[in-house]
Amino acid sequence: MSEKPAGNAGERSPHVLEIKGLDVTYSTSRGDVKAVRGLDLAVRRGEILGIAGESGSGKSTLAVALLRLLKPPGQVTAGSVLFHPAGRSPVDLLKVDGEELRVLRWSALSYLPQGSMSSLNPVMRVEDQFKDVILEHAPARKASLGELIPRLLGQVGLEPRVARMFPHELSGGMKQRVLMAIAVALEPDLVIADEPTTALDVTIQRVILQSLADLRTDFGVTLMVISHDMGVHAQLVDRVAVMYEGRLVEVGDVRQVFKDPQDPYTQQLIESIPKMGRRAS
Amino acid sequence: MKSELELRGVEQRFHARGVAAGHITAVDDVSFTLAAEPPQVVSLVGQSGSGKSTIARNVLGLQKPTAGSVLYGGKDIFKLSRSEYDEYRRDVQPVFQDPYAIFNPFYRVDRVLWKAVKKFGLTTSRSKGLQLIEESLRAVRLEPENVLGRYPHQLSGGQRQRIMLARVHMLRPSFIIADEPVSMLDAQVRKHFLDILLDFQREHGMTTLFITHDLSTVYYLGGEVMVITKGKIVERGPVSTVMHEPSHPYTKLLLDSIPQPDPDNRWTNRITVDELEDQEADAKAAAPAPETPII
Amino acid sequence: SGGGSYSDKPANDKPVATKSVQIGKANIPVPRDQSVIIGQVEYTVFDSFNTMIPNGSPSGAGFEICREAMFYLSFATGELKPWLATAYKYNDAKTELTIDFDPKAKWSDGKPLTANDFKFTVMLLRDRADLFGGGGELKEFVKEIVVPNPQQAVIKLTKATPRFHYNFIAAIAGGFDILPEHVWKGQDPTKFKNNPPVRSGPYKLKQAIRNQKMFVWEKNPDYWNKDKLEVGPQYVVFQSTSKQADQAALAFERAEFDVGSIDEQHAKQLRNTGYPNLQTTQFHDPNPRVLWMNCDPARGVISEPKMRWAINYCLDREKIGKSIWPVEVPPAIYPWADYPTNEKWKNDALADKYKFEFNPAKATEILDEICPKNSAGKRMYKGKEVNLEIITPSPVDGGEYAIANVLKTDLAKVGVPATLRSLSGSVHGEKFERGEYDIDSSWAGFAMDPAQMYSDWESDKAQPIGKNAAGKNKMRFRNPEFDQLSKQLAAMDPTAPEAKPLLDKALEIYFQNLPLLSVIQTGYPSYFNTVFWTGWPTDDDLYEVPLNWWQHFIFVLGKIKPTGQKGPA
Amino acid sequence: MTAEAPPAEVVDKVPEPAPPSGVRAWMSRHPLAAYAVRRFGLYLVELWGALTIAFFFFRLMPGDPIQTLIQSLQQNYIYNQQASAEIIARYRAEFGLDGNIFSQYLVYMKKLILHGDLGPSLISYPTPAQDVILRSLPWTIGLLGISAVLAWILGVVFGAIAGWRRGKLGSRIMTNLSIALSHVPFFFVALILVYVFAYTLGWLPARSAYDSNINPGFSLDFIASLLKYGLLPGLSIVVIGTFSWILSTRMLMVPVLGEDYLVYAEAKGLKPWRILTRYALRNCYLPQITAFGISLGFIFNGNVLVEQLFNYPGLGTTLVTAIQQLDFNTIMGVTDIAIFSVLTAVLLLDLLLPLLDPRVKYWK
Amino acid sequence: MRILTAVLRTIRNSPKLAIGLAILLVMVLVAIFSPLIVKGIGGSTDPLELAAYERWLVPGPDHLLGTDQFGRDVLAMVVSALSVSLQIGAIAGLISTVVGVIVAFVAGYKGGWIDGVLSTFTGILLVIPTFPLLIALSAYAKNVSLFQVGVMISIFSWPFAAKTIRAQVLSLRSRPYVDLARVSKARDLEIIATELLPNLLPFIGVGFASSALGAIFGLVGLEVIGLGPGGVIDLGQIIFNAINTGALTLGAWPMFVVPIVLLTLLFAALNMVNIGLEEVYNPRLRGVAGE
Ligand SMILES: Nc1ncnc2c1ncn2[C@@H]1O[C@H](COP(=O)(O)OP(=O)(O)OP(=O)(O)O)[C@@H](O)[C@H]1O
Ligand SMILES: Nc1ncnc2c1ncn2[C@@H]1O[C@H](COP(=O)(O)OP(=O)(O)OP(=O)(O)O)[C@@H](O)[C@H]1O
Ligand SMILES: [Mg+2]
Ligand SMILES: [Mg+2]
Repeated sequence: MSEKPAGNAGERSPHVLEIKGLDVTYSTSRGDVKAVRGLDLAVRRGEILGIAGESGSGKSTLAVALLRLLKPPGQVTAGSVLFHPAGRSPVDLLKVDGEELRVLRWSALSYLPQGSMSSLNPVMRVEDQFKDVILEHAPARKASLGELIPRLLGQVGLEPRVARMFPHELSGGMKQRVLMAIAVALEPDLVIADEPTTALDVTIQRVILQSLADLRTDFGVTLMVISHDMGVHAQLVDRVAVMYEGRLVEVGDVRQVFKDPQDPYTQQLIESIPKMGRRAS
Repeated sequence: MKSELELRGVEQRFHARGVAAGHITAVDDVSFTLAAEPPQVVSLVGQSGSGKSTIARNVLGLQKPTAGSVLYGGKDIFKLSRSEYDEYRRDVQPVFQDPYAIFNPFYRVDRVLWKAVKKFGLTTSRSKGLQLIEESLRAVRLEPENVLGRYPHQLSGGQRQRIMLARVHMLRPSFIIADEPVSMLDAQVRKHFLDILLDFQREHGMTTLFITHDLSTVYYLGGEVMVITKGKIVERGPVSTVMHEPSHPYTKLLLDSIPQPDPDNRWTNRITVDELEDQEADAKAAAPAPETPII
Repeated sequence: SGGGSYSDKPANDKPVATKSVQIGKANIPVPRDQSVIIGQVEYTVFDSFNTMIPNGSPSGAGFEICREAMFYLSFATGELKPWLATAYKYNDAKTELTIDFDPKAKWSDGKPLTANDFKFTVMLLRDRADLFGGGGELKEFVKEIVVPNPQQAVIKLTKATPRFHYNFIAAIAGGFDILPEHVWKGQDPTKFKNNPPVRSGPYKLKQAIRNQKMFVWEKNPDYWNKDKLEVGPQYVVFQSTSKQADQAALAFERAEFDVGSIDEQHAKQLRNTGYPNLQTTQFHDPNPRVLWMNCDPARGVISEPKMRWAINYCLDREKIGKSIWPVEVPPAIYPWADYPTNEKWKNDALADKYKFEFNPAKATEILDEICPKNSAGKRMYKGKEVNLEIITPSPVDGGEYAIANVLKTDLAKVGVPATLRSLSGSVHGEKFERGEYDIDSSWAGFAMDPAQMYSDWESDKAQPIGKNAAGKNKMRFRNPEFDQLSKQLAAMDPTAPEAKPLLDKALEIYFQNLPLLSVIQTGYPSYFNTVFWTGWPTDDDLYEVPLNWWQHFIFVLGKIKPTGQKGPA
Repeated sequence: MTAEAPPAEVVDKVPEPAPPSGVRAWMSRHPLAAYAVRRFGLYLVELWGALTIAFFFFRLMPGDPIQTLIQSLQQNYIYNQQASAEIIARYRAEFGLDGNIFSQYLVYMKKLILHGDLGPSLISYPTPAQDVILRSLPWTIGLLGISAVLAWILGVVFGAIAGWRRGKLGSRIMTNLSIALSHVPFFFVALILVYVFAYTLGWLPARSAYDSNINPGFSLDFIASLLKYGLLPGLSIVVIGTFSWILSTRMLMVPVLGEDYLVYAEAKGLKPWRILTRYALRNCYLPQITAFGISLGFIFNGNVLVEQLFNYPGLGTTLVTAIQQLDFNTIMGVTDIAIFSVLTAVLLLDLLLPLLDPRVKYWK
Repeated sequence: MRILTAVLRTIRNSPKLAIGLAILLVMVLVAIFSPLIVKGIGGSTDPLELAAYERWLVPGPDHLLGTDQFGRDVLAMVVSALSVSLQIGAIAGLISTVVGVIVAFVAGYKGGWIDGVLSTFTGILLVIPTFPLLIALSAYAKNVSLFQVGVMISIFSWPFAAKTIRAQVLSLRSRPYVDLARVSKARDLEIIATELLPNLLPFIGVGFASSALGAIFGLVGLEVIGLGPGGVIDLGQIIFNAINTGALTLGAWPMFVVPIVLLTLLFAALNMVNIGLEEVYNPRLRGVAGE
């Protein structure tokens, strides 16, 4: 694995996240399912890392495990996840708990869920959903909220009036963009996005992908994008990690993975991508 | 003698208070024919809310259109005799969009397959049935022992969708109405699935109405394509023609939005979809309210 | 068996130490030591004292100590006390009744009470059948009333009767209520509330508090008859007791009530645990509990006198009196209460001849004769299966229900199945009046003498099943000989010696036919608390009827003395 | 696809639909007003239906209230005469019991709607039933209303906590306690409370509504006395009521906990209390508001017994007395009032709900 | 057999359900065998007969719970009363659930004006306070049979079941698996029975339990003011007797405590079954099951 620093100078570690030997198991009545097995992965500061892999390969499980949102019967059975937030001492994400974890969340580690109907609180206005997270973690910004929220919305191509709306008044794409804006509101070190575009139309998917790329440019966040769509990876990410049956089979630069896959499974994956004869327009 | 499925001037309106007209037209004067001979794949593409699923429901006889008719073998499917109806049901089968809701959470996933076996009399013996099921599961690259006996929530979306494919594989109808069957699948399974569909066409002579918003899939399948927006079919023709020389601006936009699986061929220009957003938001506003019934 | 009953004395048989009474704070607006507090039923009306419309003057709210009767007949002593009136007299033809009034009598507002008030009241009721208490006998008998002077009224009767004065004697609760003419004249008697009431009694209404369910009566300082009656308590408070027996009993124990508000079981417990201030006085209800037997042939086997005797043999009066009725009471043989005044109607020789006993064997014998069992073991009468329908107006597990329940169980043992239904109000009333029952477990009607009762049982008053009996002969008893006797007795003074043989004859016919079965004398003990007041009537010195909802209670209030106990701060 | 279809074809644009007119147009322009009108119409239909059903229910029952009345009076030894035909006819007319049932119905409804007149009461003749009811209503509202509201608030808050902290010891105790106690009859608790606080400890009075030494009025003494006398009955309702609200709130809460937005809120690192109140509770308390509206009707049910036990001069006691004497006008009146208040409460809630919950679309 | 294992598995998955069912089972067994138990208690005498024994005996070896004001054995009373209460609950629960479910399915599945009429009617019945009506009914017909009381109570309790279930039917009928069943040639009734009904089981269970509880409680309420049906002893009547006779201050606690404890247990058991069912059948809850 390449260890070339990609983040800003002055950070202690070139990596935002170092996952070592992560095992996640779901215990079911029919025995345990190992959804993630012995996974080692380092996320570089400032990069967009794609996680690819077929359905059921454990991508979502990895995401929720990293976010510490894993619910029973899922359980992390082994491994460590070293997280290096900027300006703070590194922590093992799997060990922190309670208040410590809560403080870490969003200001350092945020989450971009699938843009489904249900991630926004249906009874709160969009602006309130911004406010509560900002005030929670950065109360000092209270005064500037009035301009901060429109600015964040503008960043993802939404009008300020969206702030006054309720989630059910928004389309899927708009919701997804609101989620994106919320995700970067506190300029976290790392944003984990689980299938950020899966539920959306192609046209909107493209817009969202553009905005995601913008986020990195504008906020310098590190992004971990989970998707089963190789097209998304090809268009968006710097590096791809390919998962298969809970294992990481290949990590590499996006070009290298697409042009010269090393692992036989990756090769198969690339081959099976439906190709269009040509690009329209 | 195999029959034809024909839509003639189908229009589907839904009541919707809160929009000026009092209703929305989800499907607007749609006509097309699906022929069983020769077997073909016809794709229907369009963005979310354009009326694709509604057409599928019309064709499947789940929803009676407000105007126009769906004809099977020249007869209105809502006026079939008992035996004609049986034949129609046997011949026209769906693969639905949402692999989560397609399973009754109360039952194991096996039931869907067994039900098909029993309802359509595929075989009477239990062991034969099981054999059939396992065969079909393998055909969609599922290990029978991994899925049989499980409850839907214990399977991933992809696994569930593939079970639905296995069902169709088992039934081998003349027409498959596939409503976004691959949107939840990863590329590999998707390709495999599409291959199966093409196989079905070739080997079992099945005609597929393939509904999707994904043009690359359409391209892969080939055959004919219809582009739908706002309930109207705006463009139709052989895939190669439509893809290479799109004439409707909407088709162009669609084509331009596909993420190419080639890192060297990244988008350079930006698109804006504000007008789309508006459209979509309108459609949303018109849709029935979420299930929070007033008591 | 077991460790005895909850209310028993402590087991070690030592005499129980006298408990000290913990005096509670009664919730009343007048000084405790000057008040008698009486626990009573639930009141609903607090502002109407017009007894001629529904629910005016709820019974038991104390109106009885505010108004007075013309004559008081005490069943406790047998004494007839002239009060507002001083004497009554019939002419020889019994077509004229002359009543003299006490010249001292006056209303609580100071106006004199005269024969004119009496006339006013009688005429009002005679002419207004739509008023409660109106019509009826007054309409039947009163031709006119002449008032020769303010102290005398002469009632001219339409036909001869030796019993018309019964109407003006307070014998049991209720009774004739003379209205002050100057207050009522010109009022609409169906609307007028007469609140506060103007009457002649020793107490006046001070306050009626709806939210406390309470009536506070205050001594009338200008009472007209202080010479004969000087009541002790300055205030008498009638209050609804708690629906919870626990709470009610506790209130009594804490002397928050002087009268009532406790049941026998708790009283027994108090007695046995050494409570020093409980005075229990037995007094029997004027109505024994009875079973009305339907004598109409259309009802089948129950119309057979033998069947009624068989039922009589199945009636375990001892057990009912001992274990079913809340207090221990004697069995009843005659259909009237065992008051001293009723002694003269008895005939023990007859009672012995027709001996009432619990004897299922005899019952079986009779039953096998009149309704033998068929092959399936069912008793058949005239081709129909025997099944008796018992009804009662009492609630489930109420006294009369329980009596019927005991009978039902014992009947079942001799092969007579029965259904028992507790029916309320009008449903019971309708069934009962229309004769749609076999046995009705309730109470006998009150009569001053047996002949008065018998006149209701005459054949011509027996309606066919399904037709309303209008209160007469509800058991459809038909006996020509009995009718004859009853008619003769109706015109006769029942106490006259020539009436006795007729009465005995009628009684024998009653015994032979048993149109109603007396079950038990109805014991309603009165409970008095002696913390604040003493001198209550006792079993040994039953100087007056102890029931507080009878008009006679003013005489009790005239006898009791304060103990000097002060109420809690 | 048909063979003759041209290779590519652009379908013409559809003409705009003609602008709608009339009522429908007005309704679509003022959806909220239209909803309110429709909802109010439904309210009227329901009100009429419920009142009608109640009327016929009572009238079609066997038995004759006038006979009943006379019988009950006779049992009290007040009258030693039979009721004359004149009496029966007179009261039959007065109580609206003459004529056939449909004309009775029309008369009843007319009086009810035009004059709010429920006819004379029997338990307190000749006071009209509405006066009898109105006299006891304040007590019931004061005692039962306040206790019910209190129970609701406590129940929803604790229920939310119990759901939220599923699995934690405290919440399990609370949940299991609620499961066990939520259906314990009120009067049981009432009796226990009376036994302990009134009998054994003697701290609180166990009957009546205030000290009769104090004249009712707006004085400090009186209010203190009201509170003192209302504490035990109130408490017995609050205790049990709270438990059942806890249980139902928890039931509503638990599915909400599985919602994505809660996971999202957790990922946001919000304080648990905030997630509980702003995310979880806000999404599940609305049904409880509606449920509360409906439960108001049950104040007339179970809580009747509490008033009974405490001799509280409220509607419940009035109702039971009325029932024991088969006072139809009053019973029907109480029923009518219950119907009216529940329907009105639900109507108001329905009109308010869209304001409280943006998801509730008023035009649905 | 497969059903049995499924049931067993379900029970294993939810201790609440298991405990609730166990309590219910014991109660039902006691109820079923109550005539035998009563007989066993009384020996040669019928312990429920009036004046069978002395009144108000304290609990002792002969009368484990003492006797009541009529000299009946309280234990025997409680046992047979439990059976009566369960019966009334079962009758009313069954009737109102069946009616409620049918109305809900017709309204919810058919929709349109049928739904409108049925829902409005249900809504109307829902707001009529039942207690006055029940009291009035029973005041007139005190001696109606148990079954009639059950019917009476269910007249007013089915709307609750109908309402909740209708809402569920509405949300379920548009589920894709319903569509799938339809294209698999399932008839309406079959869909209702096999696709909708099982998913509604928890709701139906809740509906049944609450109607049953409502009926039992309603009857107790009637008894507490002395208006219960005659001829039978139910738990409420024992409580009524206890209140009416002031058993608490007499010290006759069994008359009071035992029926209340039984009722509470019964309520708790039914509740636990409900919650258990909910947990087992609601996949969402399964996913986050943290207890
Ligand atoms: N709650 C659960 N209980 C049991 N097994 C589970 C659970 N959730 C996930 N799994 C299993 O864990 C494995 C990984 O699932 P995961 O959801 O992480 O896959 P994924 O890569 O996100 O798939 P997809 O692309 O379909 O979302 C799968 O085999 C799945 O069956
Ligand atoms: N039962 C219904 N009642 C009212 N409106 C409906 C109903 N079903 C669909 N619609 C509306 O009809 C329009 C077309 O819906 P449809 O589901 O056919 O779109 P689609 O093309 O399948 O979209 P997607 O790609 O999101 O599945 C939408 O605006 C939708 O809101
Ligand atoms: Mg996933
Ligand atoms: Mg669709």
